Amino acid sequence: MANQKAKVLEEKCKACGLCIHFCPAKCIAYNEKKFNSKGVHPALVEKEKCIGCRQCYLVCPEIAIEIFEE
Amino acid sequence: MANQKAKVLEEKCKACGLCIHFCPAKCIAYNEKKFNSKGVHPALVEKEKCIGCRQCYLVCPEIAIEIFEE
Amino acid sequence: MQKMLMEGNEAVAESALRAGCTHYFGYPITPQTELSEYLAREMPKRKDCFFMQAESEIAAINMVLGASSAGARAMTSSSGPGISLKQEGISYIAACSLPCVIVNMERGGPGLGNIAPSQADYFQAVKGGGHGDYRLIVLAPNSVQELADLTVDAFDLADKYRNPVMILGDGLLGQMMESVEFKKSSKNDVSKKTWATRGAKGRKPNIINSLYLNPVELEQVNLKLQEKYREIEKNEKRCEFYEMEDAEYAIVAFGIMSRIAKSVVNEARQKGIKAGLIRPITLWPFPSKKIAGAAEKTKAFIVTELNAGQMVEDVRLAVNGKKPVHFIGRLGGMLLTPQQLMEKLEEVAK
Amino acid sequence: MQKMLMEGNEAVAESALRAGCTHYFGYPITPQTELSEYLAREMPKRKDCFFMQAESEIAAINMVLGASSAGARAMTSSSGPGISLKQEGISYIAACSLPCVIVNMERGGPGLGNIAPSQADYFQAVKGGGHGDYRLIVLAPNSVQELADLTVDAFDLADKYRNPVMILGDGLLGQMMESVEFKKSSKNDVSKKTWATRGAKGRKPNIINSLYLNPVELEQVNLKLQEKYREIEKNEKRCEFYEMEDAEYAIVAFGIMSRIAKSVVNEARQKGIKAGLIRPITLWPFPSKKIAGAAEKTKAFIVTELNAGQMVEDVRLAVNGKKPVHFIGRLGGMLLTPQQLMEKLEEVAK
Amino acid sequence: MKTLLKKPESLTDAPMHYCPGCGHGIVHRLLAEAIDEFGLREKTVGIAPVGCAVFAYNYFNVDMIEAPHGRAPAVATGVKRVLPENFVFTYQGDGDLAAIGTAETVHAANRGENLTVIFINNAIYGMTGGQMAPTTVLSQKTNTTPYGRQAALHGYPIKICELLSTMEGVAFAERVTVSSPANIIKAKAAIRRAVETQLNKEGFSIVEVLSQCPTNWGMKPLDALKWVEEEMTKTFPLGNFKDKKGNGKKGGQ
Amino acid sequence: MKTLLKKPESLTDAPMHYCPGCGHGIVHRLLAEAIDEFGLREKTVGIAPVGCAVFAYNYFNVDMIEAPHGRAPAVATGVKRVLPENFVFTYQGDGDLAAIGTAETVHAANRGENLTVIFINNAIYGMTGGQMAPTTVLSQKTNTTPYGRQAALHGYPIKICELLSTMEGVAFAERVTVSSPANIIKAKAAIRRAVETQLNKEGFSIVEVLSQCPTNWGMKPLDALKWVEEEMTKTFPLGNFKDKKGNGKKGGQ
Amino acid sequence: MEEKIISAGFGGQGVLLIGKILALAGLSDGKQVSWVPSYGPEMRGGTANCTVIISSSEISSPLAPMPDSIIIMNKPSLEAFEPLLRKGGLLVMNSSLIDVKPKRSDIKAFSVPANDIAEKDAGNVKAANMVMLGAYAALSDSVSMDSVKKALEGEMKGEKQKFLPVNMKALELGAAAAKKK
Amino acid sequence: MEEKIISAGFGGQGVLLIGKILALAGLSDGKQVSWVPSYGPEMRGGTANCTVIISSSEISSPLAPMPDSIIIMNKPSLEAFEPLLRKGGLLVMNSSLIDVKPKRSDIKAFSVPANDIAEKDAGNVKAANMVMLGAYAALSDSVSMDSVKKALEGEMKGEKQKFLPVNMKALELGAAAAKKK
Ligand SMILES: Cc1ncc(C[n+]2csc(CCOP(=O)(O)OP(=O)(O)O)c2C)c(N)n1
Ligand SMILES: Cc1ncc(C[n+]2csc(CCOP(=O)(O)OP(=O)(O)O)c2C)c(N)n1
Ligand code: SF4
Ligand code: SF4
Ligand code: SF4
Ligand code: SF4
Ligand code: SF4
Ligand code: SF4
Ligand SMILES: [Mg+2]
Ligand SMILES: [Mg+2]
Repeated sequence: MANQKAKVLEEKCKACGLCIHFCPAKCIAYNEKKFNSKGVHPALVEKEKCIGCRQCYLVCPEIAIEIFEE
Repeated sequence: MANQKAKVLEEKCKACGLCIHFCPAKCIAYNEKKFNSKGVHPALVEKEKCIGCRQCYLVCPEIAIEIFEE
Repeated sequence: MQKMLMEGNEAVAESALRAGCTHYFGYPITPQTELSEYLAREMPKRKDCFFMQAESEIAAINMVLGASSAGARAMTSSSGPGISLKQEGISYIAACSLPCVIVNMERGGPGLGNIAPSQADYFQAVKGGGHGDYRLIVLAPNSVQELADLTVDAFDLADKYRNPVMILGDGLLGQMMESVEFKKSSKNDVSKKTWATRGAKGRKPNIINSLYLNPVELEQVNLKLQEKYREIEKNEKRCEFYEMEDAEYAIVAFGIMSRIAKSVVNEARQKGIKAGLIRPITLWPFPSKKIAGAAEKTKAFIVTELNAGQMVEDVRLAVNGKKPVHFIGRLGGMLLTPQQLMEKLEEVAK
Repeated sequence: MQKMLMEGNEAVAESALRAGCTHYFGYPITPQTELSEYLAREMPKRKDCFFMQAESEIAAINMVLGASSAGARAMTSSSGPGISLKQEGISYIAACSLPCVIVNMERGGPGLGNIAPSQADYFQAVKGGGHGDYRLIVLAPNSVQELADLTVDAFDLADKYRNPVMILGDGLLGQMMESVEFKKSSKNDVSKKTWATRGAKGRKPNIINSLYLNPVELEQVNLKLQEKYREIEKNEKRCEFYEMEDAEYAIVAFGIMSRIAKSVVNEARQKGIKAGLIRPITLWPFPSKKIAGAAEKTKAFIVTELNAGQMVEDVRLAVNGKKPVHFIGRLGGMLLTPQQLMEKLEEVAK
Repeated sequence: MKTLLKKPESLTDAPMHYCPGCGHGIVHRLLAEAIDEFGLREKTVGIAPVGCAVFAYNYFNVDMIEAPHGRAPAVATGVKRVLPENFVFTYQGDGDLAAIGTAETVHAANRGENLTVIFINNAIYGMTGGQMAPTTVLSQKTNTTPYGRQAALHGYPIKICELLSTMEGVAFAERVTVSSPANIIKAKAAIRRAVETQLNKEGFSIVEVLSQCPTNWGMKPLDALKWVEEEMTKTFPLGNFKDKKGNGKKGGQ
Repeated sequence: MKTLLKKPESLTDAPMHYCPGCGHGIVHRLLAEAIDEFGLREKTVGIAPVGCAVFAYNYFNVDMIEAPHGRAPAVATGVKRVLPENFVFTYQGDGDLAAIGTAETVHAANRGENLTVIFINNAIYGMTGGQMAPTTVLSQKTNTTPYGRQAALHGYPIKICELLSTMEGVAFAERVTVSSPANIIKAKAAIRRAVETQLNKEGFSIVEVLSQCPTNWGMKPLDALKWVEEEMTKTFPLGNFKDKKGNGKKGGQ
Repeated sequence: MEEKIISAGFGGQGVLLIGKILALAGLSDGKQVSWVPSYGPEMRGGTANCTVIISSSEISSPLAPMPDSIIIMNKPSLEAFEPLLRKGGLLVMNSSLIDVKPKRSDIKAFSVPANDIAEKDAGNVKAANMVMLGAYAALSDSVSMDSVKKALEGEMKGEKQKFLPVNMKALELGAAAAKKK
Repeated sequence: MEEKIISAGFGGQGVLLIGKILALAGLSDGKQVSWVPSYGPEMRGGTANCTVIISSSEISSPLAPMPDSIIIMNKPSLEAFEPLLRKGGLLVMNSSLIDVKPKRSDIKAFSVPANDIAEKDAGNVKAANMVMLGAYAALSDSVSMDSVKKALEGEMKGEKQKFLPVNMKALELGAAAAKKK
């Protein structure tokens, strides 16, 4: 799954932090530089570290995460 | 219980026949000679045969039976 | 078609089948139980028909909501306490613009009351016993034949306007037998129900809903409902005039009371009192204009109902002070006798 | 007593406690939930007080029936859909001549609607949403202070007439904060409730009942109720007249709408239009005579409500054609603005 | 001449309107006897249902309330929370308790309301003239199941004792019949135990009585008794389902 | 670049109104995925409750009906009896299903209505702002149990899977959570099995999801997940309670 | 022509059936008919009655506050309905269960021991209602006996057919008893 | 004197509390006050606003279709309420979350980077509402700052007391920011 990666649909993110907590690769964090239109700092995947394990997709209540193949 | 006997309050009886059926001494029957104001032949205890066992009291849905001591 | 002797409740049931009603949901209550018992016997014999005794009146009206959403012609029936329990569901059905037919064979109230005939649910039916601004089309037949005929109309009106229709009868009407001929029939045209939730195949999903958190939207929904109501008021008012041509005194009565009133009109005419009868057949929309028209010619109105005075308010609103409007009623399941009505008429005519 | 800033819902709750209400049964619904939450906090602190979140509105109203039968001052509250569900129970309570207080903080309807303020349950409250001929005493406060005051009156009236009393507010009134002073209080006098079912000690059993299978009996029960209603109509009508002395145009409004109407009256007076406000405080009994009296002096009436036109019927019945009665309303949780009402007034005054 | 057994004091003299052979009268007597025996007549509040027993308020010589159909447990809750020291019972039919009143029954039981419920299971709606009850047994014919109750269309007969005894708030649940003198004696014992449960503040107690409705079953009274014993008990096994005091054995056999 | 996993087709693009970290969104996705996987989107009719999930009709990309509070099973019954070949589900909260809707739930289950019920047990009334639910656990504080839920006053938390699985009409009942990726996978399997149960016309199927309500529990999302796992599951053990197909093991551990 | 009949007795005595058969007979005679029941509170053992109107023109009110004929099966019903009967009206009463005489003298009263006839002569006490109906039909012009018989046949079909002979016999015995007087 | 204020923003930003404290302050100033909330559909994240009226005489309508002042915490609220503000009225807006300028020129507009001030200077971004309130109180005559402080103290009692210092500081920082301009 090395070429599979997660990405966050920023506008959908509500910054609940679940993906961050469950990411085994510790490669998600809030994007402190940005407020989305919901007024929160959305989650951001550090693509390089991502192992495509889909844990974040599974837990995201907003379906704000997609898994794609490079 | 030989001196205990059952008696039917005729006006209350609806002639359902339960007491007749359950009387072990076979000493209750309808009084064919009489209609009560409900328009039925009420049950009648043949006092002599009655052994005062209270089965009829137990089953009578109208509480139309009393047990008394002579 | 041969004339049959039939009970009112059963005539409604038979007519519902002839109107293409395939789904009935109800909960037993006197004096309308025969309606469901008839359908319990007949529906299982027919393809696609489904009879269900629900666990409660509330479940029944909500099953109707579901079946109607799915495109069926659906019906429920009850009386007094049961109709009260359905009020939330009725408000929802009206808000969702769903068609359905609800039968209320009124009994004596309030509370558990009794099972004798009454007309004390007029307000509930006509002004809306549930919450919010909505209207039922309310039909008030006065014979077994008319029960049969109006039942077919009820299903057609419901579908035409996507609105719940109530047949407001009473215990006497429901349980009396008269001869009846089933002349009318109708059928459900599911293909026209493009709004029905039957699976979003090849189209966008349909949503049946009454929640509009934004007041601007909810007001629009309400305004559309009000527009529909104006339309119904324009098209669907029904009213019978009997001996009204030269009437000086108009008796206004609906349902079973109109039968008694008619006999009094006949008797009064024999006595030389020029009485007539106005019989609203649709209680909502109420035939206000026809009554207002009659107010120009008559001297007075006598409204008679089996309640403490309910339709009389609508008559007063129609007459609007032009002529005196008198009332005579009986309560709690008592019937007004022709004598009592005659006395009232004579008193007014004096 | 110090003035406090308090929400309407909480003011009702606090006042209920001060009126000796010991038993509350309710089911959450916006916009009245704060009322129960207040009591959920306060009641457990007090001896003999009992708060229960029931499993449903139906259970709640029937628990009220039970608690009231047992002699307590009991209360429930809800809104829209929940009040519709209570209609059977309300009809029973009225039929059994039991006292109790029911609060309806109206929301937008019909159906699920929304949680915005509305007055579209007027008919339901006043004409009887349940089955049969019964009446609730319906109080319509227009400020947090009056909510507090009328809550105490509600309990007293309920006991005095052994009749359910409804406080008809709306979401805005329930959720707004204003300053309030708790001046009134009252208490339950169980010893006077000789009809209560508290165990037949040294007396014949008491029976709380609404079943009278014999129509002759049920009619008697109904006639007694009607007699009581006449009595209430005689004694308990309440109405506020504002600037009506020389008014040419009377705005009629209740509850929150009367606040908006008052500001329009003030504005109109500044513009030279002689407007006044008639505010029914009791919606039933309706202050018909006072309105009829006003009809002698004014040129026209403008009824304004947050619904499609409900109280306007009672105003028309009172005015009885003597003067024109106009209506302006908003639907679905929208508020009528002072501007809109002003325009209507100017149009009528033209 | 001394009368040893007669109408208990907790019943009035009013003639009962029940049909000949109906079980309601027997159960009325048993409950009234229990109330007498515990000396509770003057502190009892009873709740009558809507159903054939609607007139129970005329027959029990205690304070009575006639509740809306199915709502007796809610009404009783209201009473009991005002008068926790009184003895409060409801008397309900199967339509009342297990159809329209399901929510009120389940939640009163779940709250462990300290009430005693006498539940008359006659597998039919008696008062309205013989429609299907939630307890109508499979293939039983009623006016609304004229071709017999079928599981797929009408669901299964609801077993109230089994259902409720899973709930923690329920302290006592037993199913009995009044189909013979011997069973009547057992029924009486269960009713006594239910009363006691309330007096001990143990929680919700219910006695389910399989009771004959000769009229709507279209049977003679004796045939109806036989049907209770031979047919009904197959679906509704007799026995104690719960007794928090510990002396309850598993019901069913 | 190929997208492998994204919003299932049976969900719309509408942004969801749920609070950050709320379980509703996860369960929506799982159900929508199952509908997609079985190819049911165009023959599905869903029933939304009154509760936080009231707007489900905006999120599921299928025909939807918004039912009155608690009445979804009755509405669904109406739909299903008209359209027996369609896939019909209800999606309900604990107040909706286990308080006001108790009678409709119990009777739809008892009839074995061939429906699938997704039951969100979050131990609270979410939408109305945090009042006690029938599933609120003992000593849990809510706005209407500010001093904690007490059995004697407020009754016991109702265990819906345990209660319903006693009924013959129920074909499938399982309790799951969405508190971790592993549990979410299990939840998905249960939902798939419930859908299958309906497709096989086996009867009533229910999946009870213990779901977090961070807002009304007054917790951060992660603390809420922890509370589900550490506290809620004590009262509501996870597991399968019934599977008529026979591969169901007793729930609880 | 318009005939208003009330049939009254205990619930279970079959007074509603008397009325229904009258209505059916009227219908087959080509008349307008209406039938209105009234039940007492009890499922069994209470009182019950029905009002039948048979008319050659439209029936306005289906009620009969002042009936032309009354068919009375028990004592409480006699007390209830005798006062209502119109002057000159017909009373047919079941003397097996009524041990008093009618009070009024301005009516045509006729007694038939219906229970006795049914039990002893027809063979089933339950057919007492048909004895009463037979007597009424013989005494009144409102319906033809043929139509009554046809209506009875129509009612006793299928499962009930086995009761037809007894009921037919009862009908005839009632008519015969009426003609005797 | 009558001042009508609308405070608006996301749910969760504490806009209702701004209003409540204003009302309490008005009350302790001996004024008549009213406070009317309006919630959006969401429990969190939706929009919310409230209307406060502070008046020296009886308040007729508690609504403010044309407010004297608006306190605006986010962009959607600016769009919703700017057009309603009366000519010459006061707009206080949170420039941390609003990246546009007011459109109208016939009003007194004042920007305060409330989130930034709260987060960086007061120590908690959640106190942004008190920054806004402080600014408003400094700019308007409708309430005295003393009363606002007293009201805030009254609100933050018991469990909430721990938040008082941060909020008090935010209030003062807001006032200071307002006075700077
Ligand atoms: C709300 C409401 N629905 C329906 C009825 C009609 N109703 C009266 S009794 C009854 C059923 C009685 O059956 P059950 O509870 O089994 O008692 P039983 O007569 O068999 O003893 C019904 C449905 C009613 N009175 N109120
Ligand atoms: C008849 C009726 N009663 C009450 C309400 C108010 N209400 C809306 S949602 C809700 C409870 C929701 O709780 P739950 O079902 O647990 O769903 P959640 O929000 O927790 O997902 C209530 C009581 C209503 N809309 N209708
Ligand atoms: S796919 Fe796995 S590794 Fe990549 S961001 Fe998601 S949880 Fe982390
Ligand atoms: S789980 Fe979803 S909503 Fe939550 S922080 Fe991650 S991407 Fe955002
Ligand atoms: S007491 Fe016993 S023996 Fe005597 S009559 Fe009764 S049942 Fe028969
Ligand atoms: S059991 Fe009672 S009612 Fe039945 S026949 Fe015997 S005495 Fe009469
Ligand atoms: S109908 Fe049945 S339950 Fe009712 S009284 Fe008669 S026998 Fe008893
Ligand atoms: S209130 Fe609770 S259940 Fe509702 S959306 Fe928010 S977190 Fe979810
Ligand atoms: Mg029953
Ligand atoms: Mg919940």
